[in-house]
Amino acid sequence: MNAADTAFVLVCAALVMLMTPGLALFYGGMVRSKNILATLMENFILLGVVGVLWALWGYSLAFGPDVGHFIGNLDYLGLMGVGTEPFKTYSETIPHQTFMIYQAMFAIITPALITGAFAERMKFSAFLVFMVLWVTLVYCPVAHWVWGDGGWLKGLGALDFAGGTVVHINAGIAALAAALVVGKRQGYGNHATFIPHNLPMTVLGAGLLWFGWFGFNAGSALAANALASSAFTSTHLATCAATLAWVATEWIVRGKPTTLGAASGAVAGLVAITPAAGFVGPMSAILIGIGAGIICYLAVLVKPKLGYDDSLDVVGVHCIGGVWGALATGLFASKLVNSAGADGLFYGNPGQFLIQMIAVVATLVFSFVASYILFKILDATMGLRVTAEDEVAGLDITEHQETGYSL
Amino acid sequence: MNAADTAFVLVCAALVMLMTPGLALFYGGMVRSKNILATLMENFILLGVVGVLWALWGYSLAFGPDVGHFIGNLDYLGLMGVGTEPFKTYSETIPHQTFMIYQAMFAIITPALITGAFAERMKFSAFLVFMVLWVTLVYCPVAHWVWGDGGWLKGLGALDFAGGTVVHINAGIAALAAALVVGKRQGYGNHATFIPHNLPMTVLGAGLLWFGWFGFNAGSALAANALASSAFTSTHLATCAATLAWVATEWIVRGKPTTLGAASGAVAGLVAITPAAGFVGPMSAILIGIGAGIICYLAVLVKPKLGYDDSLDVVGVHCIGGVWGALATGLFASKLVNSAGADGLFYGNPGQFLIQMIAVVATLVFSFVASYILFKILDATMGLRVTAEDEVAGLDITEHQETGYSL
Amino acid sequence: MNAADTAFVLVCAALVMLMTPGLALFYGGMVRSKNILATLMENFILLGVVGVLWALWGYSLAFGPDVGHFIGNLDYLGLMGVGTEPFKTYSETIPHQTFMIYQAMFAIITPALITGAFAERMKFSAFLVFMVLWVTLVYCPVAHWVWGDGGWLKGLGALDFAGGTVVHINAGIAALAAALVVGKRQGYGNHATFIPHNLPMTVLGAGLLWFGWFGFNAGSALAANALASSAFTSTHLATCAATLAWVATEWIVRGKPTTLGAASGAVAGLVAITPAAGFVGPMSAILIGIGAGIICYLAVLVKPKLGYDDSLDVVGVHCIGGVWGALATGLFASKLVNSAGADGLFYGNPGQFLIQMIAVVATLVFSFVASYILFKILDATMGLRVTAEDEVAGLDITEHQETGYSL
Amino acid sequence: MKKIEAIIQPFKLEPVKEALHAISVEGMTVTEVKGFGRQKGIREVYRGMQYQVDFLPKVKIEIVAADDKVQAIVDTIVDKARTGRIGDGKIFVYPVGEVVRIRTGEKGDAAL
Amino acid sequence: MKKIEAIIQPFKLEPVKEALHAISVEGMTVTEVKGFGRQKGIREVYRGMQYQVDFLPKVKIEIVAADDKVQAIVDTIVDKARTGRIGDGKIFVYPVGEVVRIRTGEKGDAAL
Amino acid sequence: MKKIEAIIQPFKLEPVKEALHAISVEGMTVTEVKGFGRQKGIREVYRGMQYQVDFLPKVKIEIVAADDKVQAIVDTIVDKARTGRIGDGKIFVYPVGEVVRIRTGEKGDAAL
Ligand SMILES: Nc1ncnc2c1ncn2[C@@H]1O[C@H](COP(=O)(O)OP(=O)(O)O)[C@@H](O)[C@H]1O
Ligand SMILES: Nc1ncnc2c1ncn2[C@@H]1O[C@H](COP(=O)(O)OP(=O)(O)O)[C@@H](O)[C@H]1O
Ligand SMILES: Nc1ncnc2c1ncn2[C@@H]1O[C@H](COP(=O)(O)OP(=O)(O)O)[C@@H](O)[C@H]1O
Repeated sequence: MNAADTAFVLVCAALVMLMTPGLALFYGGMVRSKNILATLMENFILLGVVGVLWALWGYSLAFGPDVGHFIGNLDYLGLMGVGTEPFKTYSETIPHQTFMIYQAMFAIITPALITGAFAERMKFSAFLVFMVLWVTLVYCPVAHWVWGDGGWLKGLGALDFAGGTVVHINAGIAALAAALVVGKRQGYGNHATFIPHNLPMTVLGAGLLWFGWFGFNAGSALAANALASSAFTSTHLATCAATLAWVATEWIVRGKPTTLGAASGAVAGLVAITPAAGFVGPMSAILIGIGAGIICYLAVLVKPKLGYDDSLDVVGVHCIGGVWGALATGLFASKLVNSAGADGLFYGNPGQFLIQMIAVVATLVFSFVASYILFKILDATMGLRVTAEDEVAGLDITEHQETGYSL
Repeated sequence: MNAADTAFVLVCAALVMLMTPGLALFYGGMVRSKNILATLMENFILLGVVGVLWALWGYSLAFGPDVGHFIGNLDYLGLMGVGTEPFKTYSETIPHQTFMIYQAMFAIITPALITGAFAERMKFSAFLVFMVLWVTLVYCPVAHWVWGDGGWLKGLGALDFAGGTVVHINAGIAALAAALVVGKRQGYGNHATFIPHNLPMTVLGAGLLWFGWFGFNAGSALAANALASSAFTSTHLATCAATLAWVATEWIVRGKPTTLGAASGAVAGLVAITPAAGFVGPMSAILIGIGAGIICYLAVLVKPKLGYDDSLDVVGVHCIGGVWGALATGLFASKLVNSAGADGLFYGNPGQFLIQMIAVVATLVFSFVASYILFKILDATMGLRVTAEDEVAGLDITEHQETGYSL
Repeated sequence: MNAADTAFVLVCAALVMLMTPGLALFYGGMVRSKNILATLMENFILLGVVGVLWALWGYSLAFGPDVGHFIGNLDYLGLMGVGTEPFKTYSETIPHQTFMIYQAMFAIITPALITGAFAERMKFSAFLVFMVLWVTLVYCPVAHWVWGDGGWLKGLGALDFAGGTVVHINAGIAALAAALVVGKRQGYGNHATFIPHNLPMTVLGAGLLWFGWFGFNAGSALAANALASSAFTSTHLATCAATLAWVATEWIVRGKPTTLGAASGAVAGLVAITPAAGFVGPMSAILIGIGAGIICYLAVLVKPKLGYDDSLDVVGVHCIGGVWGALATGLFASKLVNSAGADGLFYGNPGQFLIQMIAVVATLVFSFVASYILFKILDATMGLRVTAEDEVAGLDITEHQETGYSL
Repeated sequence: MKKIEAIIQPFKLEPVKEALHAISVEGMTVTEVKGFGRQKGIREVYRGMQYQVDFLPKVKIEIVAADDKVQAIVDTIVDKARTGRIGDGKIFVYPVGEVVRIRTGEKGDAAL
Repeated sequence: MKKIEAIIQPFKLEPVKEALHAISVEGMTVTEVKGFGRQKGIREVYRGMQYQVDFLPKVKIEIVAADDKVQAIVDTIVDKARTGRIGDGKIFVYPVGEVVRIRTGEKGDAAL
Repeated sequence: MKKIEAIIQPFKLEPVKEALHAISVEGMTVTEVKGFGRQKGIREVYRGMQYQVDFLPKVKIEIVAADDKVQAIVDTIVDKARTGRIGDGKIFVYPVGEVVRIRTGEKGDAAL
């Protein structure tokens, strides 16, 4: 065991934990003020829900001994046997518990990402039930496929350093299912204005996300080594580049550079570099970031034409950004950066690009279908949406009996 | 000396420092907007006041060579002799200064907790005098009893990993003294509404507290080892569980799950696990968290019937939560988790529970009496409250000549 | 290479990154609400602009092999050769990339500091061009002089632990040039009120700055050792003392202690201790802090009489605070604290004070002249200010087509 | 000339505005207000403490119009702002003595 | 019908509302306003710069009532809103031409 | 007595207030409102979605004054609030029935 690695991963776990409140603010600033608390609540409560679920059964399903390359078994139910000795399969230098709690933070933020899709209209009770099911039935399997010892995508050689498929594509495509099943907000695309109520809050959220994301990506090295340093650098540079790219693109397309664009571009860059962070060099990271800024902006721009109401653009930013990142990993990955990784297409290995495509498609299909079915079942049984009247009055007062501001 | 441990404790010190601004926001969101700055100020200025005081004499009183098992002597006045060599009594692997500055952050946040009790009516000058006296005469002794080499509660074998008695019970019961002596806010319990002016601010504060608390609890291992990892895990799981428990309880009792409830539950869980963090396993942590969520919610619910106006529920959350945590440590502690600790009642050692009770009662009695006397003396001499007119106009303008918002 | 040092510096880099959003909030709270987004944007976008610029050429100019003691050469263009091996000249124990990315964060926050001087009236396009030029032509050279191997001020023996000259004097005096060339805001000094629109935001910003500054100062040890611990301690104590000193001074001078004063005092203390952090003992740090609080408050008080409109007091806090800190380093530095440093005047070495004066004057003159010329050229070519009408309407809507709040 | 003052539900502002625009009402002033009426208030709960909030958010629209347009305006508002549920609000009509357009100094109907 | 408009101290809103309710005033509209009057303003200080804030927060209550209730309403407000210190505010009474209840279309006193 | 109600540009509030003060207007009440008129609205863009914001921030000043002071007040406001550009706003004058000073109970002109 190594104290430095343990220190590093524990601090990184704290950083990743902070991303969930950061995301809450990022999203919260974009909704209307009558739904601010409901939006914050959906994120904050997931800390509680998924934290406990992870300790009880989630961790075991994701990282327990493999069952058919698809899922972990129940050996670690209730964290039985998850002690202070390293779990050698994943890291030789940090306590098993450190690995487990670090992973817990990933399991928390992933479903939180989805909440942006159905913001301002979802019933809180249905939301809770959905999330328990989704983490258990969708997140845990996909995490196992990609990261778990024996997982089929890992076996195939798919590269996903810190969660491009497991976290972003997974959540992003579930968000699409959500938007389709839950339906549009009242007045969407029809006179009503959905002007963000508090953009400084969104900027603060983006700042905290950026900060916490260093824990997300660099921490995924599971050690305080050159790889962590390289992942840290890639993360920062891609994010810088994506911020600029998004703002530049909208400046050209729409005539003005916006603050929300800068914050969104940063998040798009963070998303896209996530799978690649530990496999690519700094200049590749900048290119990935530029791609993310442009592609995600265009994806967001196109949304209204596609007709669904993904309130806070989870699909445009996380799904599309995640797909771009996962594929870009298959382009830019280099063994010179990480010998334990693989070369990508641009380094003479087109096979890796193919593998990345398989991982992307598998995640897209599985997560979309499973999420869609879950939403449909809940819609039919308990109902997903609040009443039209409650939606007009706002979820804060109707679902939580509170008011965000009394300034 | 060990670089990893030093890195870890320094970063943890920074995290604990952030808790005070976090607490300022947590509290600040709950007051009315005319008192927002005064509330933030009371917390922020304590960074300055206690930081300097700690360097001048506080550290020496708490951790200087023992005088009669009750207090430290003045050997470390002005940090004389507090250098780069480890202070072997407390840690063999980090510089003495690292230990000192880490402890400084605890001495800062503890009095800050009390400010919630007399929010919206306390005179700033009286507040400052009180705090200087309280940290010197109450905090330093209690810290010495429990953590200081030679302290009588330490000698007795009382377990307090990161400050259940020293920080939370101590501040929580002083808060009761404050509420009793300072008296109710105008209109309290009588038509007037005390609706929080900015709950998103409170949620942000809770997020920062949760984040910083990893430094508070895991850092208390004073090393980046398995114990830190285990304290980190317990902290997270107890907090998750408490968040859910508080929200679930209020959902049942009052019919709605609230965002303020989720934030409050998280803090209650953090409080309760504080003394136990390094002594209990993850499932025990979850149980402690559930207990905290339920018990603290009920404590808060009962407050109006007891007739005092503890504005922001410091008693309900910190005192009651701290007592529960300290006693629960006597129930759930296990030498399997920490061989340097002790077994609790559920692990066959009822004696530990008794010792915990003694520590709890000693802290409650000493801190309450001393705080009550301090408040009474100040009330009689300089007066504790602003005038009724100033209270109506709000402390921001009358005490600080500023306005929080001009949106 | 050393894992603990790597972990420490990476985490510190993340902390320093967070300072830029922190600064955005600190500044943002002080402007009028119609300019909140423009203010946040100017800071946030610098993460992107300077991050990319640093990787492409900035790092090489600052830390590449020396050219005439004035600037680095282009060996590291596009981070060529900046790999995982330590850059022994600067640190033997962390990867070169870690050093590079840590330094990137300094290059980002420095120009961000300047934005406070021309807040509420600067054209966004001119701002971007200015910043690219300024970082390249002013920041990189000065960083090289003071920190770069072969830099002439380093050769002279000037002490600047974490950036008193490079960061604060440099940005602070550029801010003066900005205020002079850009001119006053409409109505300044003439009936119009410039009441901060959201002081809680400023307090939050100050809290994040304080937190992140531990990374800035302690991280500058580039290792998790006793020096880092000592820099951490000095940083905290000076900041505590400065907070108190500013508040006390204004209480005496103006009759009320203000929250904005506490936040400003904290920043003044952080600024002043920056060059000294690794060279002075804790009691010296407290004295430096007290000096900072008093001097910077008086500097700010005097501003209206000098007739320029430095909107958010960058000159008073960063330039004056930086000068005080750099000189105070020449007074209080002691080899007992850091044997690799030097003794100051109070420790029998008046020569050091002289050297500090030279460093201060050189930075003041070079940065002022260069910044002034840059501003003048841009003013003559593309124009620095928005139109009078746009200034009245606010930059959020006119420059970015957005609104900060719809509460 | 008359002033028409309508207190309506906030979410009805947009349709009312559109409809008024359609009958060429070219100016109006809008204020966020809080209303107290037959509609029962909201109960809010903070840490178990219940507060009855009697004042509900409403929007006040003010339009000064020539006498002959008043009826059409009132009818339009009633038509567009009605949900049929308690809390729909009220319209008040007041006499106006004089109107001045600041930009031009024009008075009377010409100033509207 | 008359409109009674009272500018009062914000913290007097609650007692005034209760008292009006007691004399069965069943509707009113409240606006947050800023008042300038004999009461001197507030001085605020930011980094040593002083600003005189002349406008103080007040609350405006508007009640449209039948003529015979006006006196009672005015008296009640005066009674409950008075502190005796400068800044207590004013009550203005205006003529009203017409009232319509949006929900039902009722007019006149029946609409109140 | 009359009530003068002026809708003006927010940044004109300060000069108007000063000028009114100079002609010894000793009381007024100010409300933040949103105006819709000939002045075209603002376009805002969020993630590429454009929203037309038709309501622009304005300030409403209300002054109740004795009949003989009305003209001077109106002239002063027109003078100080004019920029000559669309959106300068309007002044409306209404009849007032009664005024009461809450602090003293005084009525009529004495209460102003
Ligand atoms: N007499 C009144 N004077 C002023 N405003 C009133 C009066 N009565 C009602 N209002 C306003 O109209 C709103 C709607 O009135 P309410 O009684 O709730 O519904 P409805 O008019 O549909 O019966 C109230 O919230 C209040 O703002
Ligand atoms: N002539 C007026 N027209 C409109 N509002 C007024 C007038 N005079 C006073 N007010 C309002 O009444 C409030 C109280 O007036 P003030 O002169 O301060 O106290 P008092 O009425 O007790 O003498 C002011 O803040 C303002 O809002
Ligand atoms: N008929 C009206 N009734 C009420 N308010 C009006 C009316 N016409 C204009 N206003 C108010 O006056 C403001 C300025 O009017 P606008 O037509 O934009 O400019 P101008 O009066 O200079 O032609 C509007 O924003 C609105 O608040």
